[in-house]
Amino acid sequence: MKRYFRELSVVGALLAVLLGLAWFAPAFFSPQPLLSLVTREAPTLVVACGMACVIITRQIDISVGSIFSVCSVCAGLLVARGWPLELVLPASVGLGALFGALNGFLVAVLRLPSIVVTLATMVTLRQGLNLIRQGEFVNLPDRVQWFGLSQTAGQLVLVGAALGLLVALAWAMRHIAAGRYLYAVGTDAEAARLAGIRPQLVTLLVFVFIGALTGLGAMMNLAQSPQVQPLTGNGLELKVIAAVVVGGVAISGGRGNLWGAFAGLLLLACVSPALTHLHVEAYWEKAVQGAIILLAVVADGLRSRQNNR
Amino acid sequence: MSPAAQAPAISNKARRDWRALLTRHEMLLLYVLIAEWLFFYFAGTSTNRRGVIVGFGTWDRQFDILRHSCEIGLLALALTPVIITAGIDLSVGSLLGLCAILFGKLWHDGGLPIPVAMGLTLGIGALAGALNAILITALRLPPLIVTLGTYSLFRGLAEAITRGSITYTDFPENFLFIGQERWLGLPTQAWIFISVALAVGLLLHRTTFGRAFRTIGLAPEGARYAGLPVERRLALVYVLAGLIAAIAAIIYTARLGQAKADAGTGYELFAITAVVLGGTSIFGGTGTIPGTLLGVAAIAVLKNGLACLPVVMRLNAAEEMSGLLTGALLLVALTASVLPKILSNLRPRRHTTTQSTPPLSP
Amino acid sequence: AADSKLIVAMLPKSKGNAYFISCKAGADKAAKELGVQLLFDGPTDSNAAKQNEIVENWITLGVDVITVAAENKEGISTALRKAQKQGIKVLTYDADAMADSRSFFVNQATPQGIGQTLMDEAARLVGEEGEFAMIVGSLTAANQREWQKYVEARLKEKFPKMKLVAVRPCDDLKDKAQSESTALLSANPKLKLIMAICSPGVPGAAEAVKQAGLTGKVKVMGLGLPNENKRYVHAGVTDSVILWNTGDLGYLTIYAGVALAKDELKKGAKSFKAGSLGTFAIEGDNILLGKPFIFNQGNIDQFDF
Amino acid sequence: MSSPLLALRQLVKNYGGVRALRGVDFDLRAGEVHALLGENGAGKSTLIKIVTGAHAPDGGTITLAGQPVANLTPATARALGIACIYQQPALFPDLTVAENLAFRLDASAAHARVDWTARRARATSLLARIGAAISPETEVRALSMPEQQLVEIACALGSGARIVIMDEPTASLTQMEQHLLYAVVHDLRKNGVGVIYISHRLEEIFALADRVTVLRDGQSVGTHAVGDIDEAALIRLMVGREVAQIYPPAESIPGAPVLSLCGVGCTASGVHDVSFNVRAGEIFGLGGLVGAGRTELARILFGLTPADSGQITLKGETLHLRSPQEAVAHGIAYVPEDRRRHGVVLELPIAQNITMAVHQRLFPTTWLRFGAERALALDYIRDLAVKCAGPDAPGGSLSGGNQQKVALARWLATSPKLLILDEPTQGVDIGAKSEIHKIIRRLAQEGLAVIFISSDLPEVIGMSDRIGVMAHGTLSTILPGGSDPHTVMAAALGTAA
Ligand SMILES: Nc1ncnc2c1ncn2[C@@H]1O[C@H](COP(=O)(O)OP(=O)(O)OP(=O)(O)O)[C@@H](O)[C@H]1O
Ligand SMILES: Nc1ncnc2c1ncn2[C@@H]1O[C@H](COP(=O)(O)OP(=O)(O)OP(=O)(O)O)[C@@H](O)[C@H]1O
Ligand SMILES: [Mg+2]
Ligand SMILES: [Mg+2]
Repeated sequence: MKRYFRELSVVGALLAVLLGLAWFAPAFFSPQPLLSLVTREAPTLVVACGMACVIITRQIDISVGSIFSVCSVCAGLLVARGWPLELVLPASVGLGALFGALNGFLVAVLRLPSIVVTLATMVTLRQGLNLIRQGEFVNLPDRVQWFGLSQTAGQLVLVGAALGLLVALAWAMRHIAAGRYLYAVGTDAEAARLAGIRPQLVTLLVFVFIGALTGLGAMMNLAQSPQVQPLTGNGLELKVIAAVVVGGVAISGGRGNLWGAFAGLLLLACVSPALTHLHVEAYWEKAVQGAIILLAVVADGLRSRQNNR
Repeated sequence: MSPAAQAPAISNKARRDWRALLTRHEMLLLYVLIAEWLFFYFAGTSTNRRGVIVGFGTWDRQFDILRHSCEIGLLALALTPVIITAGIDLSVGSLLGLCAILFGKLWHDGGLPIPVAMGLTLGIGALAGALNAILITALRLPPLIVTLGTYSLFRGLAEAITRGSITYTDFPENFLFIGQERWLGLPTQAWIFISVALAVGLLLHRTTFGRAFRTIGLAPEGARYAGLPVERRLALVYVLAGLIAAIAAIIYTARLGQAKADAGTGYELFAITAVVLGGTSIFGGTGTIPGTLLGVAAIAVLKNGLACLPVVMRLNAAEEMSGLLTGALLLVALTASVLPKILSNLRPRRHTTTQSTPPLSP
Repeated sequence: AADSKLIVAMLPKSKGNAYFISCKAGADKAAKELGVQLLFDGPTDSNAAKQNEIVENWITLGVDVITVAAENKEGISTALRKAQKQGIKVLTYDADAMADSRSFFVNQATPQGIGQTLMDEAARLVGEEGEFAMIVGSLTAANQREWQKYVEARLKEKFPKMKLVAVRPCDDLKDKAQSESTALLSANPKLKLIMAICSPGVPGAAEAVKQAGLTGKVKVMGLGLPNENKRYVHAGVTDSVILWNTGDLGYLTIYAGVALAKDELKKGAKSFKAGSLGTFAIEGDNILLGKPFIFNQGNIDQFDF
Repeated sequence: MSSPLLALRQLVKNYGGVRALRGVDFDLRAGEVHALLGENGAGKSTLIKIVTGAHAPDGGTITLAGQPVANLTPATARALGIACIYQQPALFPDLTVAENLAFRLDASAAHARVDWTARRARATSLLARIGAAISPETEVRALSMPEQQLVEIACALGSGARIVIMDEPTASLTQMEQHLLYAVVHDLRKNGVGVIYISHRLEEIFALADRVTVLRDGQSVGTHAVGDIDEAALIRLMVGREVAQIYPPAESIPGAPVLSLCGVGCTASGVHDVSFNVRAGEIFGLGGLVGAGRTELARILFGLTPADSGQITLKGETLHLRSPQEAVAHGIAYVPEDRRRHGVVLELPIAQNITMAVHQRLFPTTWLRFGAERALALDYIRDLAVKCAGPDAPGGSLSGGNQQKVALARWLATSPKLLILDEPTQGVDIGAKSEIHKIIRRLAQEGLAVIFISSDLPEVIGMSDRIGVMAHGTLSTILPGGSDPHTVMAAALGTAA
């Protein structure tokens, strides 16, 4: 239990918020709007899973927002051009993986700092997309939304897919050797090498992985509305990094898990609708988000100080 | 060993230094800057319909570039010591916004005279920096996460205080002078920028403080063992960053004649880019103020120069092109910085200990 | 004197904004008809600082006419005065700067007019009573704050039975507009209408209403572009999309600018003829475009931008 | 026995300029414990790292059971049945004991399923087998140093390897844990495993090993059956010289006490009840086994881990040291044992390394005075005969011994009242070593009080005026300089001689 203190405290905070909402604004829990809200977070969750892996490996990727946008637009254009979804999905995932591989190459092989590398790719991709699209929406054919299923079915499929992925990944991170490699490399790359792991390969692959997940997330976003806005991924990187960190994944690598990241994401995602339901003015939102992030890290800092005593 | 015996070795060294100097990162960046400048001078200058020389190659344009680079330049100056200590501060752009509206509020709602409001704003900037500093040094939290939190918090406070909507305007002429006029031939704010650059440069390169920053960046434990006041120096760096962000906020307000909660949005990324482009290692320990200034200049010239190129104008894409090229330039600079090491690593016999590729057969 | 074409520069508040994209379409048409070169550049997000930088760049580029949709009245005016001093003609459109920093303002509708039209249309849709909410682009976008102000003023003055229950920002992101609207819908069960005053907000709100199964029960309206909203208008989710004929705004602005540069338009003129659009009245130094335009099921298919 | 389990021929390894191994031959047979002996820096750990694939050799051959192997990596070494307990535990502090064991023991494919129940069960049984009371579920960071070493030992036991290497496994173990280890070694030998055993403790070697190979300066100087050789002969082989001759003698009588400790302790670092005093002009040696707490005591005196009990008095003034700055302000200087991490900032020029602790005095206005700095640096470079290209050369360009001189110069520049030297000659070649000895003696002669920490028994005996021997976190006894090594060793082991 003590080992999961951090995750449990986030879950506790989340429960407190939900309880507060249940008391003051029970309407929050009406099934349909809630399902819609949760569905909107499904792509974010997928990307957050990737980010958790990257941060556990002691790297960071701030280009996910841009990759998300680029994949969304490209996938949207392919769909609009009449490609079947069965082809667009792998195309989008592949494109994301390709960008991830670029980041991974620069970080793992050239040993450049990931924060600067992904900053550069973030700016380059974002501005490149702006240049080409000039903000214009991509209109999609009707068959795309909810993959042609009914709305509720589509939403359930998306949420189910995201949760399924979460469960599978969380399981794999714990029960498949490769998942444990991430922790080993993130804790101490040299010790990992001595234990027969190849840290560079792991680093490269984890970037490819987050890229692929971002491409997948873009597809899950695409299926939710009949239009794609090229700005769609703006700010996604900060959102997922904050969620992952609030969820107890240590920025110094090697610690944390996907469940914590999941709880962190839900907590941060709750803020905005909670403020709406509590009829708090919108201009408090960013300050509250910032305060939550700070509280989470301060609590962590205080606790680890105590432990070190 | 006698001094005479050492002399030849040292002068030999000096000669090698001279060659090293020419291939230093800063020099390479200077070549890039000159090349950029010449390119835009020739490709971005023309004579217009009325026979007036227009475009990049005019003094006006050069001064505008200077004027527009001051705020991001200041933030880059603030970030250089931070990054040299192997830290990071993502909150400077948001702090610029918060300071701008607090300055406006103090002057407009508080009815304080401009100089007093300025003084208080600087104090607020330093205080906000101190918040980062306390969290980072006293609680030993990673700077990236702390300042990610304050990045949101400061911007959020700015929005909350103005409820998003209030814009402070109608600043008096003599205040706007700072941001919009020239003084002694240069845009007024350029003098402030130069002073801050000088001050930070001296602090970093000519005082024991700068020494401490570098040492902390290279070896935080080593610095502690050398009896350096690591926590205090780290705190200073973040407080200083807050202070400089406040100066940037005042200049920003004076340049635009308005203070609004969105001031400085996204500036931190430009500033970090400029610092890293200027040769400061994100891992800490190395970096210079001249490098940072060159980094800022390279980005500013690129951005403004592109806007003068006919082909870019026809595409209406100055901003996107400059973002694109800045990102690419950063990648190229980074790759170039490690290329010699990579190449020497490719040589068959290696003496490094930390390589993790499979060893070659004996 | 390599290129003897007149150069007219046009500065939108935000380049990616669909509103200004359509504006540019009209401007392009006018530029072609008049044989002038059009420069169209602006910040990708509404950003006063960047607007200044662009104007100053144009000054050193020596363009002939600068037309500006001012994000910030004060800030931009210094730069515009500087332009005038260099002999560049300055016009404002969409949002005015200080009167002394430009020759004319092409007034598509005052913010007051927009606010009133929005509010009146909203009131009409819900029968002048009930709760409604607003989606704005960002909390700090100046023009939207102004529209919002006049919406609220009109509300207070004319429609006592209506109530504005919430204003939520969407960061100019359609997806965020959708989440915000979803939350608004469940938080305010009595909500009758969502008014979005940024262009990505309208389809975002519509999608939320559609997903909530409240099509027809909760009305959606706002400022937006025909192409982004067509499917929702046809599906009966979105009731009306309000826009000046922004194409016309761009067209008129360029015509006025060129006339100004050629000294065909002078202070004190009472009317102005702009190509195929015909003649427009001038009130003081305001060239009046006319009333905002309301798109609905009946007419939206006639427009493609 | 046909071919040996492991045969190393003419192994060469250089680290930059340091020649760690210069052509070493070594054999290991099945079912034997082969001890590897040598001074600090003789190249023992390096040899091991080559056998485990952690480092690639620069020359030589490795033969495993008659099969030559090339391109050894940690993974292939493990697959070939080589397991190792590293000198510095190579554990993952954020992971649990069970998982750490698994990382070291399983060479599973990346896609293999992790069986936590089995892992826990195996960890429990392995830990039980060596008799360690550690839960497999605890995170390694929560373990003490000795406990971590026990986990390493469990790794070796569980590996099922043909070759088990132990690099100073007892360094931080207490008596009881040592016996656990001995049992493990006997167990392995019985099962036909070849064990390479590295230790500085001779009595351990006599108790455990079948054969012993001595390394000196990166070369093998002889392999002997343990029955054929005695302690004195081994020491001669290791050191290659007569112990007593090389230490500069004391020529003056120590003066008044400079530092007095009375019952000093610190719970966090396990040091307790330390009392002694050091006089002006005296070299007070601190001997003991690795892990006895000497460094921890030094850290207390330097304010890095503040004491929570007892009294520290310096020149009559009672000190409450809470940070290195305070210690420096009071005239205490500390040359740390980890030179590369704490002693010298490798990337900075020598001059800056030397002036780092005297900023306040050298630059009273905080403005740097490059001329003065250079002059000061040159003074010390000359005074201590640092071999370098000049004061602007980076610290990392120096050899170990010269780095140590720079670290020393930094503290001499502060004109301290008390100088604490922690392993000042570790990894330093013989020549530089005796130069450093002379410098230290000269400093003492000039009236400085010196605390001299060394794990090198002959050195600490030869250099010190008095020797404080530490064991298990406290001072067990104080012996006069030049005492019999056996007496000192006995005190260090905490047993009566
Ligand atoms: N990673 C490294 N980089 C540079 N030099 C090194 C490195 N590791 C060891 N050395 C040097 O190689 C030499 C041999 O070191 P090694 O660690 O093998 O000695 P050792 O016999 O194990 O000593 P000890 O008894 O102190 O453990 C020493 O001079 C040491 O300073
Ligand atoms: N009782 C203890 N509890 C926890 N850790 C301890 C304890 N005793 C020693 N250690 C740890 O063991 C390590 C070795 O101790 P220390 O460095 O003080 O020994 P030393 O005598 O100086 O030996 P060395 O020759 O390695 O310098 C240190 O990292 C210390 O933190
Ligand atoms: Mg060793
Ligand atoms: Mg020690």
